[in-house]
Amino acid sequence: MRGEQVNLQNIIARSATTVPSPQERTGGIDPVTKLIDVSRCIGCKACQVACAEWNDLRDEVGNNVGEYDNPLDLTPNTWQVMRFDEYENEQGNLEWLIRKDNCMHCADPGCLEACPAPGAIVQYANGIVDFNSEHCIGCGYCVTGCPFDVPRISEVDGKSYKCTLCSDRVFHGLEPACVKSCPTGSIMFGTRDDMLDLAETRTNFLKRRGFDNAGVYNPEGVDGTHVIYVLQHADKPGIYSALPENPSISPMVSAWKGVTKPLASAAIGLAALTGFLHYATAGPKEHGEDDEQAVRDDEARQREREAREERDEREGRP
Amino acid sequence: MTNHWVDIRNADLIIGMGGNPAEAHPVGFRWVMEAREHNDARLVVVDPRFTRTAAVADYFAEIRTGTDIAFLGGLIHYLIESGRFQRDYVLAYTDASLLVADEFGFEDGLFNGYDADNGEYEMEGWQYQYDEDGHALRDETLQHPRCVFQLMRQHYSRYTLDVVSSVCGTPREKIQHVWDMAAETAAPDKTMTFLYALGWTQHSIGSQIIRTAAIVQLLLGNMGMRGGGVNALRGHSNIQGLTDLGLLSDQLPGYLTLPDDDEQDYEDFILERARPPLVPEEISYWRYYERFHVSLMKAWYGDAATEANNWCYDWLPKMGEDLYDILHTFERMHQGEINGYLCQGFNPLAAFPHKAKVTEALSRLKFLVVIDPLRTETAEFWMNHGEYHDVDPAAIDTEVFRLPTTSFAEEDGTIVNSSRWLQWFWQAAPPPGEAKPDTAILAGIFLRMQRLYQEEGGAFPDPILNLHWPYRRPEEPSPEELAREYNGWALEDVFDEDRNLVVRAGEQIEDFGFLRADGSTACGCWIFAGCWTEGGNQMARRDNSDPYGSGQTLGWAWSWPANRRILYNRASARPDGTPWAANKAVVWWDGERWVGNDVPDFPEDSPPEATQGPFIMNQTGRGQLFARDRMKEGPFPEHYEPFETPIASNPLHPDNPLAKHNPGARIFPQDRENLGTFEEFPHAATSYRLTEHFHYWTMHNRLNAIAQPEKFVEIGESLAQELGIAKGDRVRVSSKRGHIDAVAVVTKRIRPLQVAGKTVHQVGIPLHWGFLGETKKAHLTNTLTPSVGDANTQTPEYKSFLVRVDKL
Amino acid sequence: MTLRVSRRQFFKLGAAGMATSSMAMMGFAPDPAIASIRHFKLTGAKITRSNCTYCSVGCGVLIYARGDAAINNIDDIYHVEGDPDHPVSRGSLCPKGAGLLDYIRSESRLRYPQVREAGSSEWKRISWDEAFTRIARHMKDDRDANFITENEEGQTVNRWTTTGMLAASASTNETAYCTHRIARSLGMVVFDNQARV
Amino acid sequence: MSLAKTDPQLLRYGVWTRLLHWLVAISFVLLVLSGLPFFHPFFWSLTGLFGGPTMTRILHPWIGLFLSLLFVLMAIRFFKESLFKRHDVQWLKQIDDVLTNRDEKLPPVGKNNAGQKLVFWVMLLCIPLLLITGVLMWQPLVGEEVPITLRRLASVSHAYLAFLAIITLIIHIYSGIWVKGSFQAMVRGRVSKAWARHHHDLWYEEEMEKERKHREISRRHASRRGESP
Repeated sequence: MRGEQVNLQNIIARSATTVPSPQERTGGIDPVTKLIDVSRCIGCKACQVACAEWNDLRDEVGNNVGEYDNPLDLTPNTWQVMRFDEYENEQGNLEWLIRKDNCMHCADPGCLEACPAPGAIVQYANGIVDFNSEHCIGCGYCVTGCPFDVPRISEVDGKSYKCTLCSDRVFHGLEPACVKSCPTGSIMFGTRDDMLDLAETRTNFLKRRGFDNAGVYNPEGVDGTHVIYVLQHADKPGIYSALPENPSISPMVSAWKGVTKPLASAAIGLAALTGFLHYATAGPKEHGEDDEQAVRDDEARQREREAREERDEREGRP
Repeated sequence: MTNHWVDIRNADLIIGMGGNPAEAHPVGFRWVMEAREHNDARLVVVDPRFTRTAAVADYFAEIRTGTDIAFLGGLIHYLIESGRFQRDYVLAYTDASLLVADEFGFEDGLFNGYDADNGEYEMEGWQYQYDEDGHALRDETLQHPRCVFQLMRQHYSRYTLDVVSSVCGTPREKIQHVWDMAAETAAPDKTMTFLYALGWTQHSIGSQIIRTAAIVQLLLGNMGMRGGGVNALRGHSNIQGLTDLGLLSDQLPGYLTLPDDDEQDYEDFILERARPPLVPEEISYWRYYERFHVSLMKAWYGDAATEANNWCYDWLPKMGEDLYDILHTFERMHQGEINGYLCQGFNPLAAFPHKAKVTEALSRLKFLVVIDPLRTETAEFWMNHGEYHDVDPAAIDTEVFRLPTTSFAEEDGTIVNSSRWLQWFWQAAPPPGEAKPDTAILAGIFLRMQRLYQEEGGAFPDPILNLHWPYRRPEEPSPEELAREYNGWALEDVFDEDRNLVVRAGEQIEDFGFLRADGSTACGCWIFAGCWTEGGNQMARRDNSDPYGSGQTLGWAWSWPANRRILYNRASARPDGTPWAANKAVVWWDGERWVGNDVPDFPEDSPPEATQGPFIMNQTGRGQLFARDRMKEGPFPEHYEPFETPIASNPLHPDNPLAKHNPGARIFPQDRENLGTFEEFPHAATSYRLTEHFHYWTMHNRLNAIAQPEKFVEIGESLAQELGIAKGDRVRVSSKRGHIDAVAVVTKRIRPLQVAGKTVHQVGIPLHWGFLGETKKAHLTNTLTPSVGDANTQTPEYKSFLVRVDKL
Repeated sequence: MTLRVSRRQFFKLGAAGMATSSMAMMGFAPDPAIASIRHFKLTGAKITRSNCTYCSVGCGVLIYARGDAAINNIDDIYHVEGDPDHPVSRGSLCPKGAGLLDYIRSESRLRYPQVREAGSSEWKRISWDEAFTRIARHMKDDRDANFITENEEGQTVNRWTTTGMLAASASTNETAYCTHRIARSLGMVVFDNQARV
Repeated sequence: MSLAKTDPQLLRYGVWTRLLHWLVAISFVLLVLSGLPFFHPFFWSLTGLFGGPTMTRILHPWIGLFLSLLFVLMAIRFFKESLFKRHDVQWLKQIDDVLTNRDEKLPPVGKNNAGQKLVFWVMLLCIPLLLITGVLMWQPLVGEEVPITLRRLASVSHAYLAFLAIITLIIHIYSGIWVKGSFQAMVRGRVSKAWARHHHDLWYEEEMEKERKHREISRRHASRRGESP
């Protein structure tokens, strides 16, 4: 079966689409989730390389700026980066916190909400939020919509790119490339339920090893994400290269894309209609015969006065 | 590895020391993570830097580079004095109870018999006390002052917590904590494993560091156990295989060795190697040495090898030196004593110490042949690469041939991983352009030489003219043919002691037990015997089932020897044949024979009552706490300072300059002149690899170049502050031998150490990046490293040297 | 003239306007946006089981190539990933293994034999036959000139110490074994590999 | 009925004014048509008018830039006559009389009535802001460099401002259709005195006064030549 067909029946949300996508056939589909256990990450970047290899991405060869991070940030050709932090904990012990940063595949995706191009961003029944470059117009709204600053616009084709959670692999029964490559089992993949269970197990393990604040990062602000973290210090996500405390779609974006859209559009239509109805009831505004008359009278009076003055001059009257 | 990758998951304590497994072997490291998660194991890292391994470790202790013997010697001291060692194991399975010759002694950092003039030991006294049958005397109470145990106890009594702390620069409490964790594994149901790599081998005392670890493991009863062992993670994909096949100056396949000049007589040559047991009834498996040697000569010289000519004994070159190792070779090359050199998939200009010397040496060659899939710095050593490699081609008369060969993806064959697994792989595509497999290239050269000798004659042509060459396509021997050859086959019918026919003429042999010394068998590498039997290619087996849940997967590929996965596994059972602990059981005596979840490393039918020792390759049948005359710098490991040390003297022997550095190490005059002092080069430097790169290969790969694009050095925050260096600044790192420029990574992960009452800063220097490839051009790290090696292996001291750091 | 619009005319205008715009809507309407995942790139690939060539963990890898090894086709490797059957790696790979593709297809791969003549500053392409012949000649000349059959003490030593070799510890056992038997038959002792570096 | 007796003779908008107005008007309409699709998918198919979605995205900002430039000139031209006067306020108070055509009750009106002045001021407010917010979110030229919060602010304000401007536009256009003769005024430039007197009596008075003076002067010249019978 061709991917398109698989998809068409499994898209539960489409960007810039007012009517609901087919939802009925989601019964048998388990949402998927990628778990990233930061406590097991050695920052080897296997995931980063595997991602580029699978997705045929070759970024520029950059520079070293005095840290292990490279590439330094997400780009249209780098859909995930490892972010390294040297953190001294309360006991004064050094911890090397290494976080794999990529699209979180929000259950309530800000990019999708912001996108004006129908079908350029879709959310599959399994939870993957995918960019469909063919329909992307490169307006950059997805960037403003994303609470995690993930999408990147290409200077080459002006289109927006980000991690697809290897939707092509997942739809063919494989795990994402990054997950498969991970040497330490820091990245795991499976159904949402299984991953949430595993996350709990891993959290308990960390608590047994003295990380009392260990926990799962699965932010409610975006109805949870299909990429979740296990953090040693879930109480302060900020120390992991500024992982947002409690991310949600910016109120500004909601204000712009939420109710405003339909209401304003309606208002515009309404305005036109009102005008039409007003014309039909009150009728046009036009000057009448009286104005014409008045003007003629004015002119007549004027001519009279001028004639009189001429006469007076001729007769030399004072 | 004595054990194997998956077995690490059975460990209770993993010590990452002298290695950085997460960085260098991430996938093998998976089994450490599994041990932590499923076996509640702890991971301890002892390293100069807080490494990627440390990032996921349960405990980290910093240490000054090159002081591991002190750290582990102290552990030995602690285990013995606190009685926290596995006494039954030590008594039964080690040479602790054997008595040592009276001449043996140790004074002020030197063992007896040191000849200061030529820097060598006379090792005569380094022996046991023997009775008239040549058997060692024993004291089962371990109380005799001359027994190995007591001598060892005395030797390490100097390694107190304070001494160790001042030598290593590791805080006392951290040392004690690691020692305690290790001591816990003295329990029979607990095992600890050492994961090490070049961080132990690349020191002037490398071999002895590893010996120290082995002693610790014997004391704790962790050898031959599940989740135990001393595990060399090893470097290249087939470095294990090349070692097994003996591609080293003094070796022959299967750890057989070449004769030296004095071994003019074949019988003596064999007797010296076919070692008799030193303890009654022990197996001492090397006693069968001649079977392996003769079978090898039959494989190489076929019918030309006869009893009459001692199986072509004189066709083997004899060693005029201990080793013709690379340091020795490049010294001679530098002297102009070498005319030709072949580099097969090897990049000495980048990989050998003191690059300037290597460049000069190569420039004095008449011809250089580089066989490689990639461009290498070595092949272009004559080419001017600006500031990174500034030479004048016109002044270099070396004729350089560059021959393109296949990559792994374009050939069939096997490689041996560090678990000793021979794994067969298949060709996926043809090589690019005109590239040929190495076998075709070597055959191409050899067959032409052979023809020239046929036509013109020349110096000692016999071995060349008679080299057995039975391959279907002589110009390109196939991997299958070669593999069948090193497995071995019967030239004539082979019979056992009772005259039963066990192998028919022409059949592949099943294991080395069938080899004969009478010329009726041929075998290219006796330890590989069994890899390609009449049953076919065992190395291509892909049954990954693990019926015992022990992680042995006996049906996957083929492991030497005899498909055995854990060496010395007899030691996993008590002397009475029952496992030390159910959760650690590997093999056990079932009343008639040895059985278990691995191939027993022991005669299958030797009952416990026979009390044969588990270390069957040793003459004592026991683990050697006392190395006798096998180690150049002494039977017990002793700490000596690196040849470039940041402190003035060896804190253990401050008053004996002879005992400052390894007394057994060899160093050439010019190289000694090129050693720096801490006055001029104050910082201790260590070179290493990163996980994003593999040596000087992956800098040619776009994907890896992206992941780690530019050369950098790691500098601790306090040193950086001292030198006014900020993250991202360009710095110049200089040693007595040259300088490199790189970006500074300023980090909390390298802390200053208090060593012998002095603050020592360490500088980390990754070695990838050169002046070729996709990454940013850079100076080669080995511009800085000193040309001095380990006394036994001559492995260069890449891990400990002195540098100065300047901001650019 | 004056533009005068009566009520009726206005209705007409309105209607016309509506018509045009809605025509625009229908006429110019873009294709319905169909979401589609990327084509699954492994479809129809030739899969070969292999082992990573880098470190000594010996991870299993699967090499995906286009082409069926037909005589008229030169197969082209385009993807490498971990072999899930492998007991050690279980499908995972490190960043080096994950990037194997770019090693196989590296710009720096050598494609034909070359020689750099003494004092020259450039490579010259040569044939395999020329390469083999010249190298064999060099080696034989050096061996004949410097082979030591007896040392100073008159002991038989039969060694060749003026030409050396470094063997590749990333090459196969078969290559290594073949290399070893050749090197020793020549009497070479200056012979080493990465194991001691 | 016929208004033919008094033909247009008063010049209301000069040629440059008209040109400016229509250029601005056209670009404004194009902006609305190309902008609406990004505002609500309901208008998506309008992108077809501009050669597809991406082309629409590319064109929109350039048209906007074009409009802004012209609008500057236009604003200068209309500024003075758009200043509010007391009677304008009164006019606005009686907006219901305006809408129900009870013009006789309305206060006197100058050249522009309060409604027209409002349009001017609303546009003067909206267009510069639309320009700024538009530039802030301009992909790929500017976008990437602007901090994300600012871009979000820009996006939302751009939408609201556009809405305001569009509503104003609709009212403006409707008035043009509703008030007979004003459309012609912007097309031809001239209006009839009657129209002027009805919709802009103050302006009408001014114009008549000008005309009277003009004729008087010309007559004086004639008499000095002293023609006699």
